[in-house]
Amino acid sequence: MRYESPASTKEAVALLAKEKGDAYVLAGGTDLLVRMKTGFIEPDLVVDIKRIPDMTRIKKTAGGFKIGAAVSGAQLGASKDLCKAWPGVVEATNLIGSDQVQGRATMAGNLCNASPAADSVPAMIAAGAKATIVGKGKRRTIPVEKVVTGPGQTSLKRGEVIESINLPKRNKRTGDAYLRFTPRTEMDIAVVGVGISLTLERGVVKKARVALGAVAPTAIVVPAAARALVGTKLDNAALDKLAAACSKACNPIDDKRGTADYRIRVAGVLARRAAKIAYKRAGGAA
Amino acid sequence: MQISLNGVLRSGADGAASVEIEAATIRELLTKLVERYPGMGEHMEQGIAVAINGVVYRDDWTVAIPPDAEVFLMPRIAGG
Amino acid sequence: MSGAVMVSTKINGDVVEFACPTDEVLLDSLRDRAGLTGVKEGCGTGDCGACSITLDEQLVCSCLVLGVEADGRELGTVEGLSDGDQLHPLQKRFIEMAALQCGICTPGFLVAAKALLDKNANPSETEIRYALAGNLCRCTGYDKIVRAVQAAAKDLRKSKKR
Amino acid sequence: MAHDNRYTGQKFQVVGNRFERPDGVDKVTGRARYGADANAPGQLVGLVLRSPHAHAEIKKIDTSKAEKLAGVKAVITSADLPDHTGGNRGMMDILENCMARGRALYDGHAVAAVAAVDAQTARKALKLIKVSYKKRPHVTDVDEAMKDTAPVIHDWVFTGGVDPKPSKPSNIANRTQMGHGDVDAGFADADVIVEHSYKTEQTHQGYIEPHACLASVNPDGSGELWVTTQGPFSYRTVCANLLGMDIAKLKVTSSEIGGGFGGKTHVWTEPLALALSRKANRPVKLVMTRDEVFRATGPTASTSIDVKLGASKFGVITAATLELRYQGGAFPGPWGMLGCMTGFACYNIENQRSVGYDVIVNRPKVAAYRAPSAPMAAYAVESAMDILAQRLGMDAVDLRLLNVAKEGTKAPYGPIYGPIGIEASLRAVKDHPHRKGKLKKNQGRGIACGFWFNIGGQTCVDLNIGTDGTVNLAVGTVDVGGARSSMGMIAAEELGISYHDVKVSVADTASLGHNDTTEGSRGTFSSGMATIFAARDAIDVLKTRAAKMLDVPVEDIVWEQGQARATGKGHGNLPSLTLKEIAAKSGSTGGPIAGHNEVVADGAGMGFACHIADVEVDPETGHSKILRYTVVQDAGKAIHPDYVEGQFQGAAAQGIGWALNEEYIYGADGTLQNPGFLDYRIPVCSDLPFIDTTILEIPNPNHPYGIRGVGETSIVPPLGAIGNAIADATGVRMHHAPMSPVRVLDALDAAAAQAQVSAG
Repeated sequence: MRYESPASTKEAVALLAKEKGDAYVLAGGTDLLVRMKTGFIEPDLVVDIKRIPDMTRIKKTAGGFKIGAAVSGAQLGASKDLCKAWPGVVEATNLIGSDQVQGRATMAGNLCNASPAADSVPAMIAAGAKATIVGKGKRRTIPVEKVVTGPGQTSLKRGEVIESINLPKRNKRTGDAYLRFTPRTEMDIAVVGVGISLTLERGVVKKARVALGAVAPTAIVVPAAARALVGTKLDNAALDKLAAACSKACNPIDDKRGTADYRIRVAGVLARRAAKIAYKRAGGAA
Repeated sequence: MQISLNGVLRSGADGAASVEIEAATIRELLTKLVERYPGMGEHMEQGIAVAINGVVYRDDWTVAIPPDAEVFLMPRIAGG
Repeated sequence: MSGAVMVSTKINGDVVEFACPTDEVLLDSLRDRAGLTGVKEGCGTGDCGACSITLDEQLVCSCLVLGVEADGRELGTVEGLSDGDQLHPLQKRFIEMAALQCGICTPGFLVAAKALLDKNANPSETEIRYALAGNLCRCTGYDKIVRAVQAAAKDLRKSKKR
Repeated sequence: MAHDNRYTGQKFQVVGNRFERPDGVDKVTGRARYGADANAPGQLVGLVLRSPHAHAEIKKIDTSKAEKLAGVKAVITSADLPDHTGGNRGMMDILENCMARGRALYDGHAVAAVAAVDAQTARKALKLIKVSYKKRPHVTDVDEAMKDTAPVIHDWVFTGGVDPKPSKPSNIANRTQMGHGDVDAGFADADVIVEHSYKTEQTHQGYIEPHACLASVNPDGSGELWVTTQGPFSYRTVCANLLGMDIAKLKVTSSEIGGGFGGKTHVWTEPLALALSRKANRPVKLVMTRDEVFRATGPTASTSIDVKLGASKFGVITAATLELRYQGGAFPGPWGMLGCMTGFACYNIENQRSVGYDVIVNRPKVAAYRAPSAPMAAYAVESAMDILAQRLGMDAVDLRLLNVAKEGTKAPYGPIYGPIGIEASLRAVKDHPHRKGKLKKNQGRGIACGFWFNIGGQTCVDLNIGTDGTVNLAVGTVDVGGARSSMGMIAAEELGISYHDVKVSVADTASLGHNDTTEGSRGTFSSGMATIFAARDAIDVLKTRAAKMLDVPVEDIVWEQGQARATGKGHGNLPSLTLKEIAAKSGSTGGPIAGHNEVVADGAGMGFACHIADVEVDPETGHSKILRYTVVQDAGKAIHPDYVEGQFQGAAAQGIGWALNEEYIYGADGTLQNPGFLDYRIPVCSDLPFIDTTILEIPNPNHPYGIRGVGETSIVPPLGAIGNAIADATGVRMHHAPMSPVRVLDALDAAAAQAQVSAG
């Protein structure tokens, strides 16, 4: 196995493009190294992007935030601006593993690992995050929900790497939240995850985005759930509709972490709870 | 004296719940028991403990058995 | 050992150089090449925290870092906690308050607890419990560990006031 | 017992205090050496190849490519482990479990092993070993395995304990029955009868240190084994037997042990490491991965249990029965029997019967896990007691007190109890402030009792007094939770010196006589007893030497508070001699001063506990949170209260994990789905509250200090206590542990549906 730690995105892309064998990008490594340890993968080349200055920074831009692909959860949590703007996204990312894992794990890595249960993904989708992907001589920006195509599968082409995750500028009346269910309080994988972002106008939901994790092969956007909230003040009827829409959108499996029935049921429960938090954060009366 | 057998050990004594044996020590008791019931040998191999008036003895066969004592034979156990 | 590369790093303040295969995790490099067996392997997958170290002052699981990544970085392990012959207040309190039984998780707990107290001098019980959630202990039920961290935090606050 | 019962009203100087442990500094500085922390010159790395199938015939193992790989020094299969067991079926089971012999019996069963110059090469070599399997039908569930339609795993297993002897092989290895009285008459007398079935899933000890050893065997037939173990002497005997070595020529040194809880009482990969070393003629270090620990060491049994209680309207239990079905993995075990012995142990029940079945399935060979078999039986019995209390409109503690076992009560396994602590535990719980704390909506409180044996067994210690008066104490029981402190305190107490003048070590097998394994809560009980006698032996020597120094007859010397004093006529002006003074002159009064003791530490007491749990259940997710937890347990005498509390808290935490989330999950293909700490969910720090403890001291009359073992009992009550608390919070009874969110939500849904049907 070759290990490279380029100093620029361009160099990283060139290395990945040239490699004939199995090449992997090393961001936080909290999934990659586990897969290497268990013999699941045997890379020929590992490209460590943590020495690329652009990839390790959170930049405030005119459009919002540009979060380098190698930015760790701990860095996100330490960014006051980001915590204020997108608390749901930061909380979701900070739920991944322990403080130790937070020292390494990245949103981009969480995304590219393409686990249906990735915590940061529904939150990013709800927040309208986009991923900037760089390939040889090409840079493209796509919505986060277009990155993962199936369990362990992404739309990234050979030689491409995510450079940054971009979050929009927060509207004053926007609030987001992410909740997940796990049997333990920490160190666990989501059985169900719900990310919600709401924008209000005089207490009425104007815009909503709802995304679910761990209930389908990929994180899913649930437009019906969003529609259930738009035009309401988050009354009980709206929350009931939200819960029903979320449960209906689920296409889960039975596995070691939970049953399909359980996931369907709890998706609705968590959606209600997350919506209330997002509503409050958007300035709605609790 | 009457020697009671734990359920596990009864198969070695033709299913009897208790047997009459006169013995002054654990050693004498176990020797006589196997003489009379060769089937007990297998249980002895696996380990046996003797409770005399509620005190459990595992290894020390020199222990004296007082007259009128409650004597109970049970399998040996281990733990975590 | 095929495909080994030289790594130059600073561990507990000392420059250490070793050659390691590119696919070797830092946990193994620390134990087998730097001789720091205080760093323990409980799972190798980042789920138990026994291999906790600091990497450029950031708390990490050394089983989730490649040895080669340590090149040019500064590492901190349990072996570097004491100041000369003076135990760190966390170490003292762990012994005094029986916060360890078998002791295999202790190095990881100490490193993680120090990382917490470096950031937060006066953590609540809940903050301590969540900050240490990445460190598994199977002997103590965590009771005496949390109490020892509380006591050490108090000691450290007092010594800083002086 | 031959010794005097001085325990009553004993005044202790040292015992009962909270001293710092001698291994503390090593453990907080990273200097302590565990199983994986030793190295030897020329050492190789050992790795094991394991079956990916639940049950498969091994048609062929081709190791030729692996052997040819540069850097590979030895490859072994079962062919390298010839049968030295001499027809001993138990030893054969151990050998076959260490490495498959023609058949892989469970997912993770070892089939081959390699030793190579480094880990990279060893990993490569494993991939070059080609095994051709022929899959066979498998069964992993205990109830399924008992059915006539189940695949029969061994053709040599015929159900024991049934008459007439069966003619066909079966997965039921044994049927055990215990009890006394007339159960049918008892139930006929009952006003109320409670009858339910329960299931518990398989759990693992979950010690944080994986099994690890460093083995070195020489061509001259001698060898050394450095290993993390609870029983170096037993490891020595078993390994020597399996490898055809002389016991005395194998030296086993126990490393610091990173947790065991029963899982390190048996050998797993150690014989393989020795066999690899013998073949390669090089030392071999073999460290298990966490995945291997889960798949191929000795978890506890999963069970299926029926319980039936009958009581008078006043609450007196008139009859009780248990049917217990325990799977022991791929080999027979004693687990059903232990369930029978412990299930009703807390109560005085005139008419009782327990029937246990030991069942073979395609899972790893079950080992002891802290009070093995007792927590599952207690889950059923303590749940049933709670239901009975409700049906009778009685307080849960009062019902238990009314039926509590006391001195003189006949135990389920036959004998009568001596003085025991369950009544005192229940009374302490009844008056505990925890019971008076207010509960909110969705919160509930439960109590449960628990019992586990203590065992004694063979023990041997050496005590050597140096010329400066400091003392070396060598014990042979492994220190799993602070026992070195306790032993040092006991020696200091007897000798009348400072705790800080005693240094305690765990000896290797070449330096001390045989000691039974540290299991069955025996360490402090038995080594404590031997330490007392060894110290008294040394005092006899000290008195002889003092007599020489003072020139008086030894009969005139008494030993008081660490000093020899001459009593009797004409000795009034003689100075007292301290231990230090006598030790300083030992060279000229007869040589080194030592005490020794070897003993069969019989008369172990019984351990009883009662716990209180407060739980909050989220009715929408089924998640249970432990709000408050209290342990009351009888320690006989707490030598070092910190470590006694530590045992209570640790055992309770393991029980809580079992009650809520820990379980082995097998797929339809019979493979383990969650062999890691991510999905085998032991409690993390943020899952638990502080665990309150009350130590009771009801002395064991058969120990000079009144000691009872304390290590295991408190893992027994949590399943019942938490089940009862969940029932109190939700009105719904859980019959399946762990009571995970999915199971609780399902039960809440089922109850709601039932209520609707009834209402409709």
